[in-house]
Amino acid sequence: MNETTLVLLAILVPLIGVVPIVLADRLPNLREAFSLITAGLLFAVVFSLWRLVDQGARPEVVVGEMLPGLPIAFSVEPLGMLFALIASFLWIVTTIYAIGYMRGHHEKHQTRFYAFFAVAIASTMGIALAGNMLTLFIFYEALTISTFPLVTHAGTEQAKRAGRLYLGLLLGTSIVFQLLAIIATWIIAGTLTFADGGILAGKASDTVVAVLFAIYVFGIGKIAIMPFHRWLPAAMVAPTPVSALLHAVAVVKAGVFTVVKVTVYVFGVDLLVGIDGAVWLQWLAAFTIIAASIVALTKDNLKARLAYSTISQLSYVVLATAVLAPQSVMGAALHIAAHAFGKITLFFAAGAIMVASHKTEVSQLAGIGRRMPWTMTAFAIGALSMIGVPPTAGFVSKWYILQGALDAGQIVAVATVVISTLLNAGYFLPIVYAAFFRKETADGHHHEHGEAPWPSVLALVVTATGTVILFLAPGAMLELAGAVIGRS
Amino acid sequence: MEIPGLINYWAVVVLMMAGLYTVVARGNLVKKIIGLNVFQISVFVLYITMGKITGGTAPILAEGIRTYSNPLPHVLILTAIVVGVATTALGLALVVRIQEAYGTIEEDELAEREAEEGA
Amino acid sequence: MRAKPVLRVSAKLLIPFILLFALYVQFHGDFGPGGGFQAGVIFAAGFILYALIFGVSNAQAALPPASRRWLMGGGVLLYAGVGVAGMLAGGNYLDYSVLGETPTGGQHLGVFLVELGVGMNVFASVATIFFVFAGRDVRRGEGGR
Amino acid sequence: MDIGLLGMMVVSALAVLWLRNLFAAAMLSGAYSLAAAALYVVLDAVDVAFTEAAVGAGVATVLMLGTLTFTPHVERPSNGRSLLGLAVVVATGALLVYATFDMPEFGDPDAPIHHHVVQRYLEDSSSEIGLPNVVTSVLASYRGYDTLGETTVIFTAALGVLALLGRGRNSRGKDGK
Amino acid sequence: MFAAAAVALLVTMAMALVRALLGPSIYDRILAVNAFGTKTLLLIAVLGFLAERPDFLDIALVYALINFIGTVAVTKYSEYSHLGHPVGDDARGEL
Amino acid sequence: MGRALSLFMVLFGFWLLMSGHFEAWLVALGGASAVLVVVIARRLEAVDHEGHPLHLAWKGMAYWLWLLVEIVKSNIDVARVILASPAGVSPSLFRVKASQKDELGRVIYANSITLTPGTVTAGMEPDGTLLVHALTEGSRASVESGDMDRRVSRLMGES
Amino acid sequence: MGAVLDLLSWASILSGALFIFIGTLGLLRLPDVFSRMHGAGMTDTLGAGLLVLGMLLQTTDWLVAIKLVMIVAFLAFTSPTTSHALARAALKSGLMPWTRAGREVSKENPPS
Amino acid sequence: MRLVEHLPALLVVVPLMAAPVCFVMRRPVAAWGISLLVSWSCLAMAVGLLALVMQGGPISYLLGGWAAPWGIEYRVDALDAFVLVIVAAIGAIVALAAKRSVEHEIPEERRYLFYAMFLLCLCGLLGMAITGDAFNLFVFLEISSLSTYVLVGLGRDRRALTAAFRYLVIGTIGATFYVIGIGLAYMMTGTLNMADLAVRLPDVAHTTTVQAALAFLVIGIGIKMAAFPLHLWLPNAYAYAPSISTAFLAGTATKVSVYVFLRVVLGMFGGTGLLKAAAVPDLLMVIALIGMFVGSAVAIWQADLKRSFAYSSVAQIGYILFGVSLLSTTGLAAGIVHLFNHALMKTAIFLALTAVFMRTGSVRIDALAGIGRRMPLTMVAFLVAGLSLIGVPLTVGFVSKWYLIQAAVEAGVWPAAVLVLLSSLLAVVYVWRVVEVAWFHKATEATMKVTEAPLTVVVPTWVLCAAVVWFGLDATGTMAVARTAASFLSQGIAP
Ligand code: NA
Ligand code: NA
Repeated sequence: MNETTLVLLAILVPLIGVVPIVLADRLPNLREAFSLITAGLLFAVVFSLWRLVDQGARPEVVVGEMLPGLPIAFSVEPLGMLFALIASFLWIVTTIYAIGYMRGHHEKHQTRFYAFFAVAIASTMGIALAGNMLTLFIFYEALTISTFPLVTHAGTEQAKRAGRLYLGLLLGTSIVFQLLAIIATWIIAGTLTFADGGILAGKASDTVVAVLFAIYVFGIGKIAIMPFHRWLPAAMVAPTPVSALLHAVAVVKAGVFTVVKVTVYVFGVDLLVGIDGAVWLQWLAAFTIIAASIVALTKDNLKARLAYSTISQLSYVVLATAVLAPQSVMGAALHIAAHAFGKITLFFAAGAIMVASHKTEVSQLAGIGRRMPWTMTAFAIGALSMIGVPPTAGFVSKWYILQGALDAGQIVAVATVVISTLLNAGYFLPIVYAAFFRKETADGHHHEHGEAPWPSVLALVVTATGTVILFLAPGAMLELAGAVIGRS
Repeated sequence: MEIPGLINYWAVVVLMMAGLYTVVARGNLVKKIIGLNVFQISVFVLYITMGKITGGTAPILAEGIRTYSNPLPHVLILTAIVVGVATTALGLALVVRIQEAYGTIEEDELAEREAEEGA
Repeated sequence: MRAKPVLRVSAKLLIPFILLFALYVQFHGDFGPGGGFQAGVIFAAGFILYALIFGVSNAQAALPPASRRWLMGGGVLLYAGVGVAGMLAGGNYLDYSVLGETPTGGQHLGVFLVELGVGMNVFASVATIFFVFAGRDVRRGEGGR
Repeated sequence: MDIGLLGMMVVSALAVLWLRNLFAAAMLSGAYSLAAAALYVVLDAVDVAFTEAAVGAGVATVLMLGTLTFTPHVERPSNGRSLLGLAVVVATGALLVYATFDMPEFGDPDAPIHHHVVQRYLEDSSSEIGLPNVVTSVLASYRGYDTLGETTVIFTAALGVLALLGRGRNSRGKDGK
Repeated sequence: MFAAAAVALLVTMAMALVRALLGPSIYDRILAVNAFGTKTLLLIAVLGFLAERPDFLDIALVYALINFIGTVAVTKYSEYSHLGHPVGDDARGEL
Repeated sequence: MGRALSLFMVLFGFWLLMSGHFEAWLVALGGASAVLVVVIARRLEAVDHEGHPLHLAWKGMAYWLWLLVEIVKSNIDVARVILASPAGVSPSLFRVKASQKDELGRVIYANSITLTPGTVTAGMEPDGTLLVHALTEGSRASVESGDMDRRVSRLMGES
Repeated sequence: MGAVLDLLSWASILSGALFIFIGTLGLLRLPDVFSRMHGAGMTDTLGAGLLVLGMLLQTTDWLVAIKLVMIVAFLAFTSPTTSHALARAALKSGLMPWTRAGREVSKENPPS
Repeated sequence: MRLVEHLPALLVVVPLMAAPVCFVMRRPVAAWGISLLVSWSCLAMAVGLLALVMQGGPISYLLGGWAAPWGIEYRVDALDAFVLVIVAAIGAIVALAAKRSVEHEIPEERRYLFYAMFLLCLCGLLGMAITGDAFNLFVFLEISSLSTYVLVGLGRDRRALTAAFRYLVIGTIGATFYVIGIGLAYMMTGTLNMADLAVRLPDVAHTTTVQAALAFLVIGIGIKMAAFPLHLWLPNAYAYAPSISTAFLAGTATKVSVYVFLRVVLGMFGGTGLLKAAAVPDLLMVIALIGMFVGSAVAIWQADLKRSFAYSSVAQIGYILFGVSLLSTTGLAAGIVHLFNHALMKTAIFLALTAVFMRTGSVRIDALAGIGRRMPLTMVAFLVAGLSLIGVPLTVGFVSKWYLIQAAVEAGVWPAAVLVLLSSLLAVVYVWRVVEVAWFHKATEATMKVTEAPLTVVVPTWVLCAAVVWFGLDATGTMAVARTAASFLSQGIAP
């Protein structure tokens, strides 16, 4: 199969997968089998593509002209490849997890869930492989809309409100800021095609570039940077597999991915360095990291705490990007992967706890480690990765970020990483401690339970293992991330 | 400009303003139609006035006549008159239906009744 | 048909003259003021007078709806059809010059026909409008429909 | 002459607008139609006058009365409002007055309107169409397409009145359609 | 001379208009407008002579023939509050 | 049929008089128009002894002449009244019997009364009683004298 | 001959205008709608008649002459009909004629 | 006779002649058949004309064979042809859907009249879009207006009557203003031919008469196109008209009026330099921006969805006018392409609402509770069109927005660009509240038994949705036409 076909397949496979999923509406087993098969196929496609990219191929596909001079096009570069690999792999895991979770929870409208999940993955692939900013934007919006039914899956008043916030903030920022920035870029640069070293260099004044960069950043609501972060905690109302999708597989990752992509391939690191165009962003990211961590400390609801943790972790990526040092940009790319595996593990665990014990609050978790040892061990691994402790992937990415910040002499960034690490430890370690070392409290409504359904446990074991593997054997990941900054 | 010419245009202005004001300010629907009529007639006068040539006669060709007034505005206004009659007929048909449906043709009473039904 | 005598007699006397005058206006629009529209209105006025004095139902009986419909639609079709004829004869739409042996002959024919179309349509339209208004029952109350 | 007629036209129009008795207003509207017809004659627009005569005498009053059959014929006094309306009207009037500043003089044979398109109608229509009445030539031939549209307008109005007021074929009565 | 006649007609038209404005009864107005119509008709005829274009007589003729339709309609309306009687089979409403 | 033919002749004549164009085409149109109008008039039931009083043609002339004189006289009378003392009139409403048996005759009588200024027929009852409004005593007297009534009856061939 | 015709014509037009004027004056000055009708009637009959006669004498075009005659003829038909309809409608509406005595005359019992 | 040569005339004359045929036949089904046939042939002719014009440049057709400016000329350039295609396409689609909806909403004995009116309206709109004569435009404007009043007044709700009446009064004022404006321009130039006027007006542009003419024309056309604040007639008219009328009018009537604005105000007065001297563009921009916000904001608060989307139309006219107000080729192209795009999506929305009304008997928002699962085809179509209204990529709405913003940024009016984008967020609100009710609210007793609308309504809706996506995916064709039209227009505008 040639590379063009593979690129197109990466987007089409999940889309085509929707058809049998919907057709098998009345046959849950078949439907879920189709979901798994599609996920597996997609991973196979993306993996094959990676093999080609690994050999130095840089496939480019132009699908057609949408607006005069503005084609819908794909081009595969290392960062996108990394993102696509993570997302497609985690889809398999998430699907396995979802099968257990959705059945265990007796959720309604499961067909709709699997169908839109597949569309969301397709959109994610589009973002990862987009060859120009227009294409990226299209899939960015498609992701927002296809995840809306997932976020509002419960159909409750709360879900509706979350949906409003979700749509309002994500569509709002992208329509008002991102689109404006893209069109301005088009006018200034005359092209939107991603290019090494950016497309804006020498085309506009420093001020315009700085302002444009800011508009981009605020236009990418999916990074949940303050003050546009509220949608993420609100979306916790969705089923756990959806949270996994939002926090780990696709949505927020698409956000930070876009930031890195814009920074590297639209502006070019050198251009931004030259004008100190990202210093303010460091401050904003730093503020978000610290503030979100502090909020996380105050949350008793486990998923809410995880959500604020995500807000904080995403800003790591933004911060790392804003440092504009090669090492830290590489760190940013690595952190996308690391956080994906770590956070998905945490969410799987939280969901498993909910399915098995119906517990949602941190304060209810004392002693649960003995009833659900697999789950809580995985949780512990995920938490360590969030904090950045070996032997987890989080250590690797934080290492590169710190190194880059130190190289660049960015004291703010360094301090932020250090302080936030302490805060991370502050809100994760007590949970792990209580789960394993404290006695169950007699709050009256606990009941006998063991682990969650096996598919869920399997999934979180896989992702927890992944987190460790990425530490132990980071070769491929480092290679791709290194290629982003031109080091291979 | 001579006074006689001005007077025609003044009349146009007066008719136009009076007609328009009736349409805007009077609440009775029949009155509005009448106002609309007067408003349209002001335009007829405007056109016909501009077609007149001093010393000219009706544009029906005949021996021994040199100057004819401009026939084109006449043609246009013939059409406009027809349009005016058509509009009036339709407007009045609506008025009749409104009277039957609401029992009134006064604008404020209609508004009250519609407000009762909710926007 | 026993309307009040004075108006009845006057109407019977006048209506034929009104109608004929309308036709005169129809066919002499080329030479003097008047034409299809005016003729149609005057012709309809004759019927309106009749309806006012002898009642709408009698007037409608004399001028049944079907004939009005045909006159209305036929008038428009005649006018538009003359245009099409011009096309078929090799000219542009509504080019009358090609309708006759000489251009002016064609023009004469064309003008005659389109004025006739206007007259037919206007007569039937005005009469219809009047009949609809005058033939409506007053007793339809509020909220009627 | 035209001034007197215009004056009467304006006066009767104002009276029509002023009168609260719609029946009386319908009657007086006959007067301004008459004055208008005479004015058109004075201004050499005989075809227009003819039309105004036929419409004003034969149709307009009758139509208005036909409506008043169904509606109250006294207008309810409205609470004197609509300053906005007054402002709009005054602005419109002012605009039209402004328009008159640079208008050609009344009756001026050198006005642009008399020197472009119309010349062909007056000079060549007798050879091109062959009818004495130039209005008819323009109406039915040079601008015959307008007149087709005009016919369609009347047709549309009649259909509209039928659609809105006509009795159904199946409802009682012989007609209405 | 025609001009004088025209002016005289104009003056009498104005007088008739005054009566139409004053009323007081609806019938005064009908009468006045009808009289106004007759004068207009004559004025138009005179104008034809004034302009030496006899075409205008056709317009006067229209008025002579159909001006009274309006009056008939008005009287009918004032008597029956309806223009169409008899609509059905009843014999009411004839003039 | 005879009446229809006669009406046709009258209308055709009317056309020719008004038209002033004697090209075959227009004359033919005139003929066709007159036929059409006759057909319609018959549908309207207007072609009867009232609508087309052919039988009165000759006697009518004389009557018209007489009426013309009456009109002139009464005009002068009324003019005098208006100029002298408009407030000095003494209007009255009174009944008078029309002696004609045919309604057409009564209509002619009624209209004749109205045509002469100073008197207006304001009503006609089925038995032929006319309700007349007179401006002055004199105009009332002229009606009550019955002169006009007799002449109309003679015109109608009823006396 | 021409001069005589001219003179006659002018006289006719003048007197026609005069009658029209007087009739209209009556329309303005007479006390009620019934009496005003008589004034209006003057315009329609002798006023119009004389005026048209004057014009008739001025024209050499027989077409014009015929149309003038027709105008008068049609006026003579429509005018009494109009007046009659008007008077009847006014009476029916309950409007009572003004009388010298100042008393209201009932329609049911008019002085005879 | 070569048919192709006569396309301009036939396009208008065919519906004109079909209307009396419908009327004479008096058979509702036959009338519908004729309407369908005629509207589709009009579409074919319009597309043919567009193809001809794009290949060979502007076409001139002399009616009656009389040379312009003495006779009436049909002049078709890219802009005309584009608008003709829009009108004909919407007419064709709506005719397809009309049968069932008309059966549902119009009493049987009036149906044939409804179709005759529809054809007349189509004829009037096409005539307006094709004519090159300023006065002839008025005639066809009136044909379309009168038939529109009837199409509105036939609504079941008695408020349709008052809405139609109000529309009639305001519309007539607008048309009369137009006639005054044309009259004043004619007075100073002696011609009524638009091209001739464009040539002659610059010489007399300094006169107060011509300046007043411009003002009258702008106001008159502004009324007809429901530009804020002259839009007051529109919401009720759209809300209470029969559903199918609304679908047709929303896609065509105001569009053609905008076309008239372009043709008359820009086309005729562009060369006079008066536009900029009189600050017409600035004024227009302010009005457009306010209209966008007010229209969208009011739309949010409407319980009646037809009314809500009627206000949305006011806002959308604002978008179009915003593009126009920039007077640049990009701006004009954006406005012109949005004419097309908005016609597609708004008609789709109103057709979906037509389907809803057929099944629930109401288009109040609470009547749609839980309907998403009961009428999935209809409501998904609604959603697609709604997303386009928001301006989501892969829909035509995105294309419009893209070029509007591009034009604004090119012109350096950044704040305006931001305002345009912000106002489209309001669309998110008024579209999404419907989505929420349809999919999140529990079905009421009334909506419990509701089933999907008949295919004859659903399919046309989906055809439009397909177009919304198709021309959203590949806008090169529509943009090429819009640019051709825009550059032609902007060439004539004096600096
Ligand atoms: Na004519
Ligand atoms: Na008398």
